[in-house]
Amino acid sequence: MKRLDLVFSERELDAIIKALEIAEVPGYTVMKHATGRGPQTIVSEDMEFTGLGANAHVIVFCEEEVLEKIKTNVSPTLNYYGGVAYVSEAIEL
Amino acid sequence: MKRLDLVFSERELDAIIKALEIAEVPGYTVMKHATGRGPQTIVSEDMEFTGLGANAHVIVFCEEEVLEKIKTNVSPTLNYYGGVAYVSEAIEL
Amino acid sequence: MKRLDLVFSERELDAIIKALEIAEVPGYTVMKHATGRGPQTIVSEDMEFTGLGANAHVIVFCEEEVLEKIKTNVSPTLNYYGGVAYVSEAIEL
Amino acid sequence: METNLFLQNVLTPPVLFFFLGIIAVIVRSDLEIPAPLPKLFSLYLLLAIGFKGGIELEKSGLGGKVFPTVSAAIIMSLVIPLICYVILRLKLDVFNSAAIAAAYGSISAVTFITAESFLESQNIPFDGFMVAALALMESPAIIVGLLLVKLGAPKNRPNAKVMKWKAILHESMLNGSVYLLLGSLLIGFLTAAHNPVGVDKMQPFTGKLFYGAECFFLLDMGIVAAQRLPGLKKAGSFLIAFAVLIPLLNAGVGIFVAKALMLSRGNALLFAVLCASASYLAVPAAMRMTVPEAKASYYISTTLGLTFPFNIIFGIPIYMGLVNKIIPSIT
Amino acid sequence: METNLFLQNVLTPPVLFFFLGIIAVIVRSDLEIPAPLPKLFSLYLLLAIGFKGGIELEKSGLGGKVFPTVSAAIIMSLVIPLICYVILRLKLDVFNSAAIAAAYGSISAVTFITAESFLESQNIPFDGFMVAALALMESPAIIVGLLLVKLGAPKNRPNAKVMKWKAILHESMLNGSVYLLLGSLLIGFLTAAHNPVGVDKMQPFTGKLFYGAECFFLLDMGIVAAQRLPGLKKAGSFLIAFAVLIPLLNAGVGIFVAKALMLSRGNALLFAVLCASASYLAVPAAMRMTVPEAKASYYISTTLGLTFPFNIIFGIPIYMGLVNKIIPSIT
Amino acid sequence: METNLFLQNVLTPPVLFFFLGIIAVIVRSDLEIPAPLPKLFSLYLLLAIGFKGGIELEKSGLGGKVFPTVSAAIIMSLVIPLICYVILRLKLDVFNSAAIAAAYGSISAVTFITAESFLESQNIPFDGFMVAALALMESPAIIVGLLLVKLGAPKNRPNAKVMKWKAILHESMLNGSVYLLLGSLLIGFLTAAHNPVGVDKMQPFTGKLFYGAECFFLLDMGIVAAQRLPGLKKAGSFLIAFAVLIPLLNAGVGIFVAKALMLSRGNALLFAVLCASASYLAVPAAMRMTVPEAKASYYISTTLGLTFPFNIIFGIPIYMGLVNKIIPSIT
Ligand SMILES: Nc1ncnc2c1ncn2[C@@H]1O[C@H](COP(=O)(O)O)[C@@H](O)[C@H]1O
Ligand SMILES: Nc1ncnc2c1ncn2[C@@H]1O[C@H](COP(=O)(O)O)[C@@H](O)[C@H]1O
Ligand SMILES: Nc1ncnc2c1ncn2[C@@H]1O[C@H](COP(=O)(O)O)[C@@H](O)[C@H]1O
Ligand code: NA
Ligand code: NA
Ligand code: NA
Repeated sequence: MKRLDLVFSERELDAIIKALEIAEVPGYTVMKHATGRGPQTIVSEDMEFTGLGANAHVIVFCEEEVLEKIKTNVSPTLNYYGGVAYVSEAIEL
Repeated sequence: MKRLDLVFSERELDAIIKALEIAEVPGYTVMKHATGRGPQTIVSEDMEFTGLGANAHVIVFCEEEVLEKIKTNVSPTLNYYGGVAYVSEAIEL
Repeated sequence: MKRLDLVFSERELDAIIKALEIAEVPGYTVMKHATGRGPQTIVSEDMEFTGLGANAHVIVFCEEEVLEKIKTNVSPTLNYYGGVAYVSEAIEL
Repeated sequence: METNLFLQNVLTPPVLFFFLGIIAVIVRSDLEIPAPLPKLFSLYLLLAIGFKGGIELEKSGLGGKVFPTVSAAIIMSLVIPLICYVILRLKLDVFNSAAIAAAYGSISAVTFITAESFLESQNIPFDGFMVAALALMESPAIIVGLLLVKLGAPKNRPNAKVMKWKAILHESMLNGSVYLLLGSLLIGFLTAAHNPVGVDKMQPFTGKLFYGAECFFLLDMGIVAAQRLPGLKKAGSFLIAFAVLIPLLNAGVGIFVAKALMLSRGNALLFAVLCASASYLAVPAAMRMTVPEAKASYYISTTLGLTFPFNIIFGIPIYMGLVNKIIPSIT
Repeated sequence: METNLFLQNVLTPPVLFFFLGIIAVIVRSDLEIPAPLPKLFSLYLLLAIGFKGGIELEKSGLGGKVFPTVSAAIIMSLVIPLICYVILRLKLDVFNSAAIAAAYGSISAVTFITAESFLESQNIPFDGFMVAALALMESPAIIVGLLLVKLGAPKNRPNAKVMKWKAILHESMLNGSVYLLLGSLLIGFLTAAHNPVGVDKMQPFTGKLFYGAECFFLLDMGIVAAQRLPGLKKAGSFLIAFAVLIPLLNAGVGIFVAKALMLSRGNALLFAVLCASASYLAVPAAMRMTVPEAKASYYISTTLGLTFPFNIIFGIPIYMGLVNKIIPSIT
Repeated sequence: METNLFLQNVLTPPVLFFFLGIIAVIVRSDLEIPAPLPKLFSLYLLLAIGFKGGIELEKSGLGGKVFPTVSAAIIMSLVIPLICYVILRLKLDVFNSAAIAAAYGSISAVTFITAESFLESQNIPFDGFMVAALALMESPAIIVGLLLVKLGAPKNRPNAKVMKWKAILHESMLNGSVYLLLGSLLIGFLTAAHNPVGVDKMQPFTGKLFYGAECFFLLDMGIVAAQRLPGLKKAGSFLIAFAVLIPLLNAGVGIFVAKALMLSRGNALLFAVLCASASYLAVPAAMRMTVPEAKASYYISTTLGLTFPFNIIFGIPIYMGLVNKIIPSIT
C-alpha cells in the first residue's frame, strides 16, 4: 500500500476530492485549517477569514496502481494553484 | 521505529486512547476535526454539530513490538465502528 | 526525499519555524490544535485556553542534506521544552 | 387563510435566513459557517430555551396541564417510533428501520424554537412547560428504537454488537444536548424560585439575543440541510415520501391528542411540532454507537435534509391551520 | 479643526481597540484571536449591516437619491480600477497591476462600518441605502480587474489559465461575503415591509450588540493588519506610496461626485470611504482563482496592511474635513 | 448566617452552571464546549471587565483609596508567593515550589467576576478600581516566582535553561490576558473621559451581555475543572490540602489588610478574593517557558482543579462571612 499526502489551498478542496473520486480511491482523510509555506506562497492563519483560505492536508491510503490515476487528475490543479503531493510506503496494521 | 496512523470517528477517541495506553505506547498525537470518506461512511464538517462527530487522526511513533499489542487492542473498535490504521517506517531525527 | 514530522507545543512554533527557515527548508506545513501525550507531558484540548497552549504538528518534505541542519537547529528547543521529531522516506507524486 | 399563514411564516427573519442558507448551496456560493461556530449557536439555543422554560415552569407551577401534557408527550415519543417502524419495515431492514423510527419519535429543538417564534409573531400565547415536554421526548424514543433492534435483529448478530443496557441508557439520558437542555431547565427553575435578580440579569443573554442568534443558526441549518440533499436522492423515493408524509401524520395525531388534553392553541401547535419533528442531535449519536449497521446517511438525510426544512417552511403553517380548524373554541 | 476631528475619531472605542491590536503585534504580546472567531465576527457584521440597511432602504423607499447614488457607486467601482491600473503598470506587470487595481475598486465593509460609527458619534445623519452601494461595489471591480488581465496578458499565457467567464461571474457575484450582505439586505427589506415585529425582535442582535462586536473585530483586525507589515516592506516603496496616496485621491474624487449628486454630508463621507477603501475579502478570493500569477502578498499587504489602517485612523477624519469644506451648504 | 450566604451564592445562575459543568464530567455526559469557544468567552470577559473597570476608574478618579488599594494588592502579590514557597518547599523541589507559589500570588479573573456578581446579587456596592488591582497582580507574582527559581535552583542547572530577564519581563507584562485586561482598562478610561456616547453604545455588549456570557463560561470552567481532578489525585494529599487551605489563609490576611485600608465591605471581599485566587492563564504560560522543570500538571491541577472551584463554591460566601464579621462598621 501507498500513503499519499497532499497539501494545497482549502479553496481547491472540492476539485481535488473530485479528482480523487474519479481515480477511485478507496477513501481519504481531510484536515483543514493547515497553514504553511511553499516555494510560492505563505499561508497564515488569518488568511482563513480573508477570502484566500488556509490550506487543506489530505491523506490517501491506496494501492500503487491508483497513484498514477491520481497524478493525472490532480496535477493540473496543483500546478495551476500550487500545492505539494508526496508518496510514502504504508502497510495496513 | 514505526509510525502508526489511525483515522476513526471522534466519538471513539477515548476508547482508542485507552487501548493505546494499555499497549503501553510511548506517546501519541491527536488531531480532531478531520473529515473524510472510507469504504463505509462519509464524514463531513457539519457532522460535528450533529451528534455524529467528525473524525480523529491519531499518530503513534513506537517500536515494532508495540504494534502487535496495539493491533489486538484497537481492532475490535475499528471493526465495529469503522476506521483505518496504517503503518510506515520512521526513524528519530 | 525525506518527510519530517515534528510535534511540540504551539508556544514554540515561532522558534521552530525560524529554525526551519535558517536550515533553508523548501517549505513546511503546520497543523495547530493537536493534543497528545509524550514521555513528559499530557496536552489536552482545554490547555489551549489556559496559557499552556496545545501542540503543533509540522510536516517538512525536504532533501536528506537539509535534515542535518534542521536537527542542529531544532534540537535545543525540543530538548528544552519537549516534543518529538521523526523522519520517513517520501517521493514526490 | 392557509396561504396567508404560509406567507406569515415565510416572511419572518428566521425562515428567510433559512432560505438564504439553502439558496447559498443551490447557487454554489462559498458562504460557509465553519466549525465549531454552529456548535456555539446550538449550545446557546439549548441553554437559552432550557433556562427560559425553567423560569416559566416555576411561574406556572407543576400543577394544571403540566403533568398530563408532559406525560402525553412522552407517550407520543414511545408510540411514534412503533408506527414508523412498521411502515419502514415495508422496505428497509431492521437496523435502518429502527434507527429512523427512533429519530422520528424524538424531536428537533430548532423546529420547536421556530414554532415558538411563529406563535410570538402571531401573538398566540403558549406555555413554558412545553420545553419540559421537549426535553423529555428525546430519551424514550432512543430506548424504543434500541428495543426494536433487540427484538428484530437476526440471532446471528456478531457478539461484539450485543448492546449493553447501561451504555444505552447512558447515551440516551446523558447525551450532551439532552443534558444541557434539562440542566438549564432546572437552573432556570431554581433561579426563578430563589434569585429573581438573576432572572433579570440573564434576560439580555437568554432573552433579547435569542431571536437574532436563532436567525444566524437557521442560516447555517439551511446550508447544512441543503448539503444533505444529494444523500437524500441515494436514499430513494420511499424514504423521501416517508420524510414528508410522516411529519404530517404525526402532527395530525398530535393535534387530536392536544385537543383531547384541551391544550390552548399555542400549546397544541408546539405539541404537533414535537410529534412531527425528528432528531438529528441525540438520536444519531445514540444510533451510531449502538446500531452501527444502520446507515447514518439514511437517518441524517431524511431528518435533516427533508423533514427539518419541510417542517420549518411548510409544516408549521399547515399545523397551525389544522389547529385553528380542530381546536378553534379553546382560543 | 482637523486635528480635532482626528482626535474625535481616534478616541472612540473601535479605533482604540484597533490600536490595541496593532500595538499587541508591535510589542510582541501573545494576544491572539484564534480562527474561526474572526470569521464569526466578520459574518455577524455583514449580516447585521445588511439587515439594518435593508430596513432603512424599505423606510426611505427606492426613489429619491437612492438610484443615482447607487449607480454612481457602481460607476466608481468600474472607473477606479482603470485609474489604478494605469498607475500600477508603471512598475508592475499586468497580473499584479490588475489584481491590485480590482482590490481598490472594491470596498472594505469594516472601514464603512467604522465610518458609520464615526458619523454617529458626531451626530451626523446618513442613509441606509448607502449599504446597498456598499454591497453593489464588490462585483463590478472584480470584473474590470479580470477584463484588464484578459486584454493585457501576454498571448502565450498557458492554456490552463484561460479564464472561464462563468466561473468569474460566479466568483464575483456569489462570493460568500457579497452573498451574505446582499441576502441580509433583502431580508431586512422584506422583514421591514411584512413583519415589523421581526424588526424589533432582531434589534438587540443586529442593533444593540453591533458596536461592541465591531470593537472586538477591530481588535483582531489591528492584529491582522500589523502582521501584514513585514510583507509590505518586501512589496517596496512604490506600493507603499500607492497604498496611502490612492485612497486620498479616490476619496477626493468621491467627494466631488457626492457634491455633484448633492448628497448629505453623512452620505458624502460614506461615499468617499467606499471609494477610498480596498477589498481584502471578495477580491482576493476571486483574484487567487483567476489570476494566480498575481502575488497574493502584494494585494493583501497593501489593502490590509496599509490602506485599511490608514483609512481607519487618518482617512476617515481627513475625508470628513474635506467633506465639511467642499459640501458645507448641504448640512 | 453563613449557610445562608452559601445558599445565596450557590443558587445564582453562574454557580449553578458551574455545577452543571462539573456534574457533566462526573456522570460522563458527552457535553463539551469545543476549542476555541472557551477562548472566545475568556477574551470577551477580559475585554468587558477591563472596559467597565476603566469607566469606573475615570468616574472615581485616581485619588482616594485607589492608590493605597492598588499598592496593597501589588504588595500582596509579592508577599503571597514567598509564604507559599516556604510552605511548598516542605515537600516539593525548588522548581515546582516556585511555579505553584507564583500561581497563588497571581489572580483568577473568573473568580473575581463571580465575586462581583455575588456582590451585585447581595446589593453590596464595590468600586471599579478593584479591576486595576486585578490587572496589576499578575506580573509581580510571576517575577517573584522566577526570582525564587534563580536563587534556589541548583548551580548545575543546564546552561540552556538560564533565564533571560528580558524574556521573563516580556512574558509577565505582555502575556495576552494581562495585555488585553490592561488595554481594555485604558480604553474604558479614555472613552469615559472623551466619548461618553461610546460608553453608552458599548453598554449592551460589555454590560448587559456580561452575566449570561459569564454563565456560559462557567459551564465550561466546570467541565475543565472537573477534568483536572484525576491529575489532582496524582499530585498527592499535600498539594490537595495546600490548594484548599492556602486560599483560606490568603483571604484571611487579605481581609485584615482590607480592614487596615478601611475598604468598604464590597471592596474588601474583592480584595480577599484576589488574594485567595490563583492564576491558570498568565502564570502557567510564563512558568512553562522559564521553568520547564516544574510539572505543569501540578500547578494546573491545583489552581484549576481545586482552588478555583473551591473559591467559586465555598470561598466567596466564606470570605463574605468573614468580611461581615471583621469589617461590619464600614458598611
Ligand atoms: N516542502 C514542503 N514541505 C511541507 N509542506 C509544503 C512544502 N512545500 C509546500 N508545502 C505546503 O504546500 C502549500 C502550498 O505550497 P505552494 O506550492 O508554495 O503554493 C504550502 O502553503 C505548504 O503548506
Ligand atoms: N483509504 C483511506 N485513506 C485515507 N483515509 C481513509 C481511507 N479509508 C478511510 N479513511 C478514513 O477513515 C474514516 C473511517 O472510514 P470507514 O472505515 O469508512 O468508517 C473515513 O472517514 C476517512 O477519514
Ligand atoms: N511516541 C509518540 N508518538 C506520537 N506523538 C508523540 C509521541 N511522543 C510525544 N508525542 C507528541 O509530542 C508532544 C510533546 O511530547 P513531550 O516530549 O512529552 O513533551 C506530545 O504532547 C505528543 O503530542
Ligand atoms: Na417527533
Ligand atoms: Na474602493
Ligand atoms: Na492570589
